[in-house]
Formats: sequence, C-alpha cells, structure tokens
Amino acid sequence: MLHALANPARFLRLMAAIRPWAAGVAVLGLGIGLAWGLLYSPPDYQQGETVRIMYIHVPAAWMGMFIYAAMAVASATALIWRHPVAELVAKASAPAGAAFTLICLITGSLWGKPMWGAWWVWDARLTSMLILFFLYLGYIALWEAFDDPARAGRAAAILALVGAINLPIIKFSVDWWNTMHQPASVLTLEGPKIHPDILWPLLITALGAKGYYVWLLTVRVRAEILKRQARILRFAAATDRRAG
Amino acid sequence: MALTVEQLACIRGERQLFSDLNFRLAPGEALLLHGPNGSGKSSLLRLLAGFLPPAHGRVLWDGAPALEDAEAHRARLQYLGHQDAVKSQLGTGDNLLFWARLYGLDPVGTEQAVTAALDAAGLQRQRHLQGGYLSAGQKRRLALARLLLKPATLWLLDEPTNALDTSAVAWLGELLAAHRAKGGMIILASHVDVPLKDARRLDLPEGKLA
Amino acid sequence: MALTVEQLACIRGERQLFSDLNFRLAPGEALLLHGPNGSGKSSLLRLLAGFLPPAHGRVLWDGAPALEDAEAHRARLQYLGHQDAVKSQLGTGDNLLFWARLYGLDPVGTEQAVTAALDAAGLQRQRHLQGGYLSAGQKRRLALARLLLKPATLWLLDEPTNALDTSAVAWLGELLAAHRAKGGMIILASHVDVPLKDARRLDLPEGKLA
Amino acid sequence: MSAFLAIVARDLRLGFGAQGAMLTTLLFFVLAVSLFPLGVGPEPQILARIAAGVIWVAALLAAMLSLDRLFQTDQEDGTLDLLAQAPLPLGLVALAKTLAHWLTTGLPLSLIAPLLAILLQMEGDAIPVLLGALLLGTPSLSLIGAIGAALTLGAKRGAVLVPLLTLPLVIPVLIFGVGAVEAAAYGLSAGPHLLLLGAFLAGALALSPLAIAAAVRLALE
Amino acid sequence: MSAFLAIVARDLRLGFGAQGAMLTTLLFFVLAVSLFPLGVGPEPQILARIAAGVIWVAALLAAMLSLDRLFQTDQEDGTLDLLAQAPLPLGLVALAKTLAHWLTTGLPLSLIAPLLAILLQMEGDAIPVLLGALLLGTPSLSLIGAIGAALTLGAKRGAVLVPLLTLPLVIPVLIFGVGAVEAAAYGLSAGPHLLLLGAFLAGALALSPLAIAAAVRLALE
Amino acid sequence: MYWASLGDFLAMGGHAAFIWPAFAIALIALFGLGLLSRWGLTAAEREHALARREAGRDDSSTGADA
Ligand code: HEM
Ligand SMILES: Nc1ncnc2c1ncn2[C@@H]1O[C@H](COP(=O)(O)OP(=O)(O)OP(=O)(O)O)[C@@H](O)[C@H]1O
Ligand SMILES: Nc1ncnc2c1ncn2[C@@H]1O[C@H](COP(=O)(O)OP(=O)(O)OP(=O)(O)O)[C@@H](O)[C@H]1O
Ligand SMILES: [Mg+2]
Ligand SMILES: [Mg+2]
Repeated sequence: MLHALANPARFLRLMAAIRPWAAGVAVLGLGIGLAWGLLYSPPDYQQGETVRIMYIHVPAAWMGMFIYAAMAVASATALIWRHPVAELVAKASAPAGAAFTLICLITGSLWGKPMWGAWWVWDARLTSMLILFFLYLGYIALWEAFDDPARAGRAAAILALVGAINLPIIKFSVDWWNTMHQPASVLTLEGPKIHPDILWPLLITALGAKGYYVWLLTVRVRAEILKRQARILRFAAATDRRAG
Repeated sequence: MALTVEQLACIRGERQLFSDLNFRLAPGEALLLHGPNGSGKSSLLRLLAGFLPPAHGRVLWDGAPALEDAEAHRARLQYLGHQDAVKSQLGTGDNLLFWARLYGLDPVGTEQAVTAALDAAGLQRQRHLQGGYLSAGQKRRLALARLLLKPATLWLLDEPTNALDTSAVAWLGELLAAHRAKGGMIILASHVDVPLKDARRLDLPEGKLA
Repeated sequence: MALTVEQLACIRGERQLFSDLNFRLAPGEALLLHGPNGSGKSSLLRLLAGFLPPAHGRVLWDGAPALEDAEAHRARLQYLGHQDAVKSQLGTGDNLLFWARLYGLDPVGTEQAVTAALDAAGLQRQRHLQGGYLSAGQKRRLALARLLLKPATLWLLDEPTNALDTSAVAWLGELLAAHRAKGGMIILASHVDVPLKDARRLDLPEGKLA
Repeated sequence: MSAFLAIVARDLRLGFGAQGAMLTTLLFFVLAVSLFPLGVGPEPQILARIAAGVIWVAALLAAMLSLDRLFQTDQEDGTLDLLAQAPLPLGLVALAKTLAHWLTTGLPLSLIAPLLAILLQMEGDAIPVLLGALLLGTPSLSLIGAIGAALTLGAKRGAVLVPLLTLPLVIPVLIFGVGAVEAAAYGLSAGPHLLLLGAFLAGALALSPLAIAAAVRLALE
Repeated sequence: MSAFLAIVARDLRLGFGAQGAMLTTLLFFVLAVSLFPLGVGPEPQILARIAAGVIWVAALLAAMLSLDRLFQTDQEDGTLDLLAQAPLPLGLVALAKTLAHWLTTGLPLSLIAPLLAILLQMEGDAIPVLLGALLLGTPSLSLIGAIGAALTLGAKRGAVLVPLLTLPLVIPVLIFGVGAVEAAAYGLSAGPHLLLLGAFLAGALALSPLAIAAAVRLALE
Repeated sequence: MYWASLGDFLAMGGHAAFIWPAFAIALIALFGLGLLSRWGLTAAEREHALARREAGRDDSSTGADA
C-alpha cells in the first residue's frame, strides 16, 4: 500500500459510526445547558444577569485550550508515526479551536463592558487567550501557504508542537507579567461561590461543546480524506490517459 | 563497496514517477539516466542523495540500508543538482573557499585545493570576480570544481553538461574517468551525450499509476 | 526589414568581450552564436535586446538606430535568457496567463492562446501544477511556450535546448522553422546542436583585454 | 492598461495569494500592535498616549517586511528581464508592483487600524484622522520603499547605503502621521499635517517611478 | 567546528555585504524607538515609564525584518541542498546560520540600545540591566524566528507569515525582558528575570535546532 | 423557571444589549462553522465521485463511502 490514505476505510467507518452520537450530544448538551442557564439559573448577587454570559464564555474558553492540546497530540502522532490521518485530525481541529477561542474573546469582551466598563483590558487571562487565538491563526495560515498537502501537513505539525511546548511558558509568563502591574480586575466567581445551579448548566454546556467538536471532526476529516483521494485519482487518471 | 537499489518507487505530490527500479553499481561503474522531461531522473538522484524518502523499496550500501545512517551516507557522496549553488555576492574563489572549509579541509590545504580547482575549471582569471557576474557556463564550471574539494565515492550528477562549452565537457570527461579509475561510482542524468565510456544505461519511462 | 550590426563592441566590468562585430540579418535568416564559456554570447544577446548599452558601434533596424526607440524595439523582439522566468508559486497555466495578459492579448483570446501554448509544449497535464514543482525540462518548455504568446520578428534565444529532452528539442526545431517561414529572424546561442537549418554561424573568440 | 492590471493581479497572487493576502497582513499588524501593551503595561492612559506611535511603527514594519523582495525575486528568476521588455514603460511596471504592495499591506492595515486604536483606548475624535493619515501616508511608504528595493538590485558595493538613503525619507511620513493623530487627540486641527502628508505623497508618486525605473534598468545591464 | 565557523563567516559576509541587512535592522530599531517621544511628548516621567517596553518591542520587531530570508536565498540557489549534505548535522548548520543572524541583528541592536535608553530618560541603574537582558533575550528571538523561517520555506507570503508564526512564541522573552529592566528601575533585583531569560534561551538553544532541522529537511524533499 | 415574564426575560435585567449578542454570536459562529464544514464535505464528496468516474473506477473498493 503506497498511499496510507488510499484506503482508510476502517477509520472512515469508525467516524461514520460516531457522528450521529456526537451530533446528539452536541444538540442536547448545548440546548439543555444554555436553556438552563438562561431560564432557570439564578443571577449573581454582584454581577446580576450578565453572569449568564458565563454559560458560553467558560465552556468556550475550556474548548479553546482543550482543542489546542488535542491538536498537539495529533501532530505528535503525525510526526512520530507518520500517520496522515492524524495530520488531518489536527488540521480539522484548528478552525474549531479558533472559533471557540474567538467566542471566548467576544463573549468576554461583551461581559467586560458592563462589568469593568471597558471592552478590553490587558489582563493576563485575556492576553494569553488572545495569544492562543494567534497561534491558531498562524497554524491555519501555514496550512494555507502550501499547495502540496504533504509539505503543509508536516510543517504545520512541527509548528503545533513547538507551540504546545511554548504555550505553558507563555501562559506562565503572561500571568506573572500581569501581577507585576496593577491587576485590572478581580473575577468574583471563584471557587466556593459556584453554586450547583450554576455548575450544572455549565458542565452540561461544556459536554455539548465537546460533542460539537467531535461531530465537526468527523465531518471535516472525512472531507479532507475525500479531497486527498480525489487528488490522487486525478493524477492517476491523467497518467492513465497518457499511457493508454 | 557497492550500491544496490531494490524495487525502488518514488511518489511526488501523490503522483508515482517510477516503481520497481532495480540496479547495482560496483566501484568504477557508471550509470546513465535517460528519460523524457519529468520522468523522474532528478527525483531519483535526490532520493539516492537522501533528500527524498523512497515511497517503497530499499537503497543498500554494501548490503546494509544506506539511507538510515544519514551521516555516513552524506560522507560518501557528492551531489550536483540542476542549480549551481553559486553565491552571487561572493567572489568565485571565495565561493570555493567556503565549500573547502565546510568540507573540513585544513587551513593550509584549503588555499591550495581552491587554487587547483579553479585552475582545473579554467576559472583562474575569474578568481576575484563576484559569482553573480559569471557567465552561465562559468557558474556550472564552478559547481563542478566543487567535486574536487571533497573525496567521495558516489557522484550524483544531474545534467552536468548544461551550459558547458566543448572544452569544459572534455574536462568533465577527464574528471569522470579519473574518478572511476580511482574506484568511484557515478550516476549521471543527461539528455545529451556525455563523455562517459562503458556506462550502463537506465531508461525511466513516463510515470505510471500508483 | 533587416537587422544590421556595425562594429559592435561590448565591455563588461572594464573587460572587453568582443569588438568590431558586424553582421546583417534578413527576414527568414538565423544566426547561431558559438564560442567558449564567457566569450560574450549572452552579453551580445542582452545588448541586442536593449538591456546593455553597446560600448561602441551601432545596431540598426532597417537602417535606423534600433535601440533609441526602446518601445518600438521591445515590440519587435522576444528574449529568452538563461533563466526561465517561471514563478514557482503560480500554476503552470497561470504563469502563461500572466504573460498573455501582459502582452495585451484580449481576454477571450488569452485562454485559448494559453491552452494552445500548453498543448504545444506538452504541459497540458501540468496546467494546474505549481511552477516550482516542474522538472527542469518542463520549466524550460514553459519558457519556450511564452514565445507563442507574442508575435515578434526577432527572437533572441540563449541556449534554449538546455534541459530539454529529445522530443522537446524536435518541437523547438519546428517552432524555429515556422518562425523563419513567416519571415521571422532568429539569433541563437548554443553549445550543442540545434535543429536550425542553413543558419549562419558567428564565432566569438575568448574575450581580449581592453 | 490591461498589462498594468495583469502585473498588479499577479503580484497580488504571488506575494500574498489573493484571499490570504489581506488576512495575513492584518493578523501580523494586529499582532505587532498587541505586543506594545505587553511591553508597556496595561494602563489605559499610557496606552492612549502612545497609541499613534505604536500604530505608525507597526505600519512601517509591515511595509518594510516584504518590500526588499519587491523586485529581487523577479530579478533572480529572470522575470524582471521580461517585464522590462513588456509593452509598458518600466516606470508603470514599477508603479503596478508598488500598487500591489500597498494593496496587500498599507490598505488593509489602514482599515483595521481604527479597531486597534479602540483597543489601545485612543481618543474617539482622533480615530477618523488616524484612518485618513494612514491612507495618505502608507502609499508613500510603499513608494519610497520601492526605490530602496530597486536600488539594492543594482548597487554593487553601495548596497549598504540603501537603508541609509530610504529610511530617512520615510521619517517625514511618520512625523506628520503621528502629528496628525496627536493634533486631533488634543482637539487641534489635523488639517496641516494631512496636507503635508498629501503633498509628500504627490511628490513621491511623481518622482519615484522615475527613480525606480532608472534603478531597475541599471540592475539589468 | 571549522565547518560551523565557515558557515557563520559566510553568512556574516553575505549579511553585512550586499544586503545591508544589519544597517536596515539598526536603523529600523532606532527609528521605531525615536518615534515615541514624538507622540508622547517630552515628559520625562512618561518616557521613562514606557522606555523598557518600547525598546523591547522594537527589538522584537526589528529581529523579524530579515528573518524570512534566513534559509530562503540558500534554498533558491541550491546551496541549502549542499549544506544539508555537509559533514555537519543539519541542526548545527541551522545553529550556525542563526548565530550569524544574531550577530547581524540582535548583537548590534543590543549594543545601541543603552543609547536609546538614555534618550528615553531611562533610570541610570536600569541601563546595564537592559543591555544584559537584550544580550540574553535576543538570541532566543533569532532561534525561534529561525524555526518560523524554516517552516515557511517554499510557502506563499513567507515574509509576513514568519513574524505571524514567531511573534506569539517569543512573548515570554518580551515579558521577562521588560520585567528585568522595570525591576531594576524600581530598585528591585533583576536577577530572577534574567535567570528566566537565560532558562528560556537554554531551552530554545536545545530544542530549536531539532525543529529547524526537521523543517529544513522537509523543504528539501 | 426563574423569570416572571417574557419581557423580563428579554430585558435581562437591563443587560440585554450584552447578553443577547453574546449568545447570538456564539451560536451563529458554531452553527456557521458547522454549516461550512457540511458544505465542504458535500463538495468533497462530489469532487471525489467525479474524480473516480474520470479515473474509470466506479467500483466502491476504496471504501470511502462508509
Ligand atoms: C475578552 C475578555 C475575556 C477573556 C479572553 C476571558 C478568558 C477566560 C478564560 C481563558 C477562562 C478560562 C480559565 C480557566 O478555566 O482556566 C475564563 C474563565 C472565566 N471568565 Fe473570562 N475572559 C474574559 C472576560 C471575562 C469577564 C469580563 C468576566 C466577568 C467579569 C469573566 C469571567 C470569567 C469566569 C467567571 C470564568 C470562570 C472562572 C473559573 O474557571 O474559575 N471573563 N475566561
Ligand atoms: N507536488 C507535486 N505534485 C505533482 N507532481 C509533481 C509534484 N512535484 C513534482 N511533480 C512532478 O514530478 C516530476 C519530477 O520530475 P523530475 O524533476 O524528477 O524529472 P526529470 O526526469 O529530472 O526531468 P528533467 O529532464 O526535465 O530534468 C515532474 O513531472 C513534476 O511535474
Ligand atoms: N563586472 C564584470 N567584471 C568583469 N568581468 C565581467 C563582469 N561582468 C561580466 N564579466 C565577464 O563577462 C563575460 C560574460 O559572458 P557571457 O555571459 O556573455 O558569456 P557567454 O558567452 O554567454 O558564456 P556561457 O557560454 O557560459 O553562457 C564573462 O566572462 C564574465 O566573467
Ligand atoms: Mg531533472
Ligand atoms: Mg551565456
């Protein structure tokens, strides 16, 4: 078998089997979690109703970070075992990660305006999220910058790994940078204040977001595989015509 | 000492260029690669040089996999591609000097080796001329002169005669003959006649289906 | 219509490459430039193309100084140098498309002209492949295909056969013959045989000291 | 005209690949600007004071980044020879290439600058002036930079002089550009600064094609 | 070792000589830094307050200037093929080239920074710390930047892509670098910050040759 | 149910201008990305089928239609 991608039938079947379940988890999780958050959970005594933004903001933040980790693992797999599907998993993850990170940034700044009176402050957490967003965009841009998918895939995998090593250092340094100056805000919903009425919808939404991510993966990876196969077939067809 | 190629296949951008390639090269032997444009001659040379991983098959040196120990493989070969690798901002002599240093010639030997190589390539007069001002054939001569700076068993040459005039082609012929007489091996791709006696010939057809 | 060169001399970096060069080229005629590496073939072509000012002597077109009216001179010639001018990030077809647009072909004609040129050069299959992935010979074919996109009387070709395989050389031969049959003129520098019948030959000796 | 547009279109695709063009420059610009709060600290008043300088420095950098290769890649692969033979004066070829450069750097970054200005807490009144100043100033950066890029091609030993020649020429653009924004922020009229920027642009537009063409022709000898 | 030095020496000649890269970097750095007094006005306290940040950000941006061509010119003329065949691991080849890059950008820029710091009214005690921090931090910039340069070999719009890929990764250098100078300015010990900068450099020194070599090998396929 | 009336619900305690856009943007982004991905898959499927027909391989042995 010369092309590992020529017959990834098992992988595709697995993805096809997972897809409806993932879709179900996504719809139910996001639907129930957000409805619960909007309809049944109490407002915060300090933040009032704006606390409801949290039910998107926090799962989005979690997903933004989680997906980068998943991408790094997939990239390592691609580099070490040279498994092309792993490369495609990483590629398919990036838009999802970027989207969740962007949602976190936007909802955060919509929350920040009423809470802090500013759309944006250069707080450590905000800043490291912004940097994560740039890492995603850089990764996507690198994929787009090559026409040869084999080249692009491995270059992007190296970038993702370098980024993964550096990400904790960036986060640490940014946290630490912000404590040097006056911290711009103090988040009030820390630890013990988390009431079960708040925690549950939060967790359910987060689960739904995970389901959404898995569903998106099954769709996007399949599309990538088909596109590659079509390319291979095209070359083969051109060669056949010539030989025959 | 021998190079053996078994069932080699090469894929570029999801297109198979050749497959099931087999040959064996003993010291003093030479192999001429022929084939239409785009048939994969350069790709084969790059594969043998270790730039490209083979899609299938093996390259053996004395029976052991050749490409795994990259360092040892690098040490036994010299590669000359389509490009001359001449730095236009450096003088002709300085271009060679850099390669001589890189190949680890000792400081005393370096100067002499460079002078000798320039003489052989007929570039003495251009020694202080910037690489960018050389004519196309002079650049190619400079690239060939590099072959004299590093002892290596296997020469991989990609259309070395391009842009060379007749006297330079004759010089190249002498180079090749001398290398083979010392037990060297040569794999050379070319569309035109090359002064290379008793060379075996390998024809690469147009690429086939994967 | 005729190109006349009178007492032409060329100096590069204080070195005189040739001097007192005289020839005349009528429609349908071809001139083959020969000479060792660095003798000034490429320099002569660049001089005739208007890149380099002559150190001495004149270039006449129909008896009038040719190089003074740069615009008119550009319009009547096509120059192919040592380099292929292939953009590696653009597709093969897009490379040609750009030149077709630049040469002012109308939008309808452009597509057709490019398809025809690609077919002629044997690059149909590579139409969507990036220029950077082409083999050396395929790049050269692409450069030659450009000749089909702009009608010009005088072709200045610098070693056009480099890297071409035998079938491409034959195609070039047809191109040259067709161009001459239409009354075109050709000046071509080469170290190897080119399929060009009844061409006159101009030998450039090694450059002398100024 | 169609030849002119062909060059612009090709350079847009080459340097930056049509769609990705704007996006990459924008990202880079946003990133460069966001480095300053990280360096200087998050206090809004300080950020507001340096905002104009930050944005102009980032613009200068973005303009310089891809500039030195404006003609170089075309020269190295032989394309410049053929462009010089095109049915189009060399000055216009140069103008087309410079326009493509501005379209992929100066224009998109000018358009996103107001957003960054908000992030940096710039005075609201100053923001339209910032946009106008950038739109007037960035073409000058591209034009003057292109002269430098062309000079590097031909210059033999003197290439070291090129930045010495061109960077000082962009200083006026930066000073008037920052000046316009500062004036608006303090409630003064930005008019004179913008006029000077415009005059500078007009001069650059008239003179630099000539200078570029001369430099390129020298490089082709 | 002699092969290593041969590469460094060659790149220094190529960098200093025709390109004038070093001068461009220095001039850009000086220009970028000196722009801020214009915007901020001459108040010494504010200038002093932003000095460390501005100098560091300008250094970061200046280091990006010539970076995209670190491997590209060598790839285009076939030299990179032969460097990869040299009797020297590719990681060391990369290290040699990166060293040359630092010698032509990071080093001169660090040496001129104290002068700029004085212009910006930086606290006298902080200036030696600034010099030390830059000398420790700029090599990391070159190393990580070289990864970006290697990754974008053969890519479209490399010039803008390289900073986009590398700037987010070098943010720790910026933060520790500024931290060291500010600590010194406030009379605190800069030691911990410098240690962190050193640790980051050690990590970059150990890991980036691997990443660069992998990326370059990819580009040669 | 926490809310007394629909009006209360929509007003979100005076913070409607922040809360509703936040939810809307998030859902639009996720939904949009999902839709784009679906379209991408459909396009890829079409292209794959076309390429396969061109290559004259209508058998389904590549197993891509799982
Ligand atoms: C653009 C602005 C913002 C960004 C980028 C942002 C980013 C983040 C991130 C990354 C997290 C996840 C932290 C973790 O779990 O480790 C998070 C959590 C959170 N954010 Fe934000 N945030 C922003 C604005 C806000 C605002 C304005 C508020 C409310 C005042 C807020 C409240 C919270 C809360 C309550 C959590 C959960 C805390 C926890 O996990 O313990 N955020 N945010
Ligand atoms: N990424 C890619 N996708 C598709 N085809 C590719 C890709 N890269 C290279 N190729 C093709 O692979 C072939 C490479 O050929 P190679 O350079 O080995 O030919 P060659 O025999 O040396 O030709 P020449 O005689 O012209 O030098 C070309 O046909 C080229 O079009
Ligand atoms: N600035 C300069 N100073 C000195 N000599 C120069 C300078 N520029 C070019 N030359 C010399 O001028 C000659 C240019 O030759 P040209 O390129 O015209 O040769 P050619 O006949 O085309 O050779 P080839 O067959 O190798 O292509 C070369 O010998 C070169 O060394
Ligand atoms: Mg070849
Ligand atoms: Mg020549």
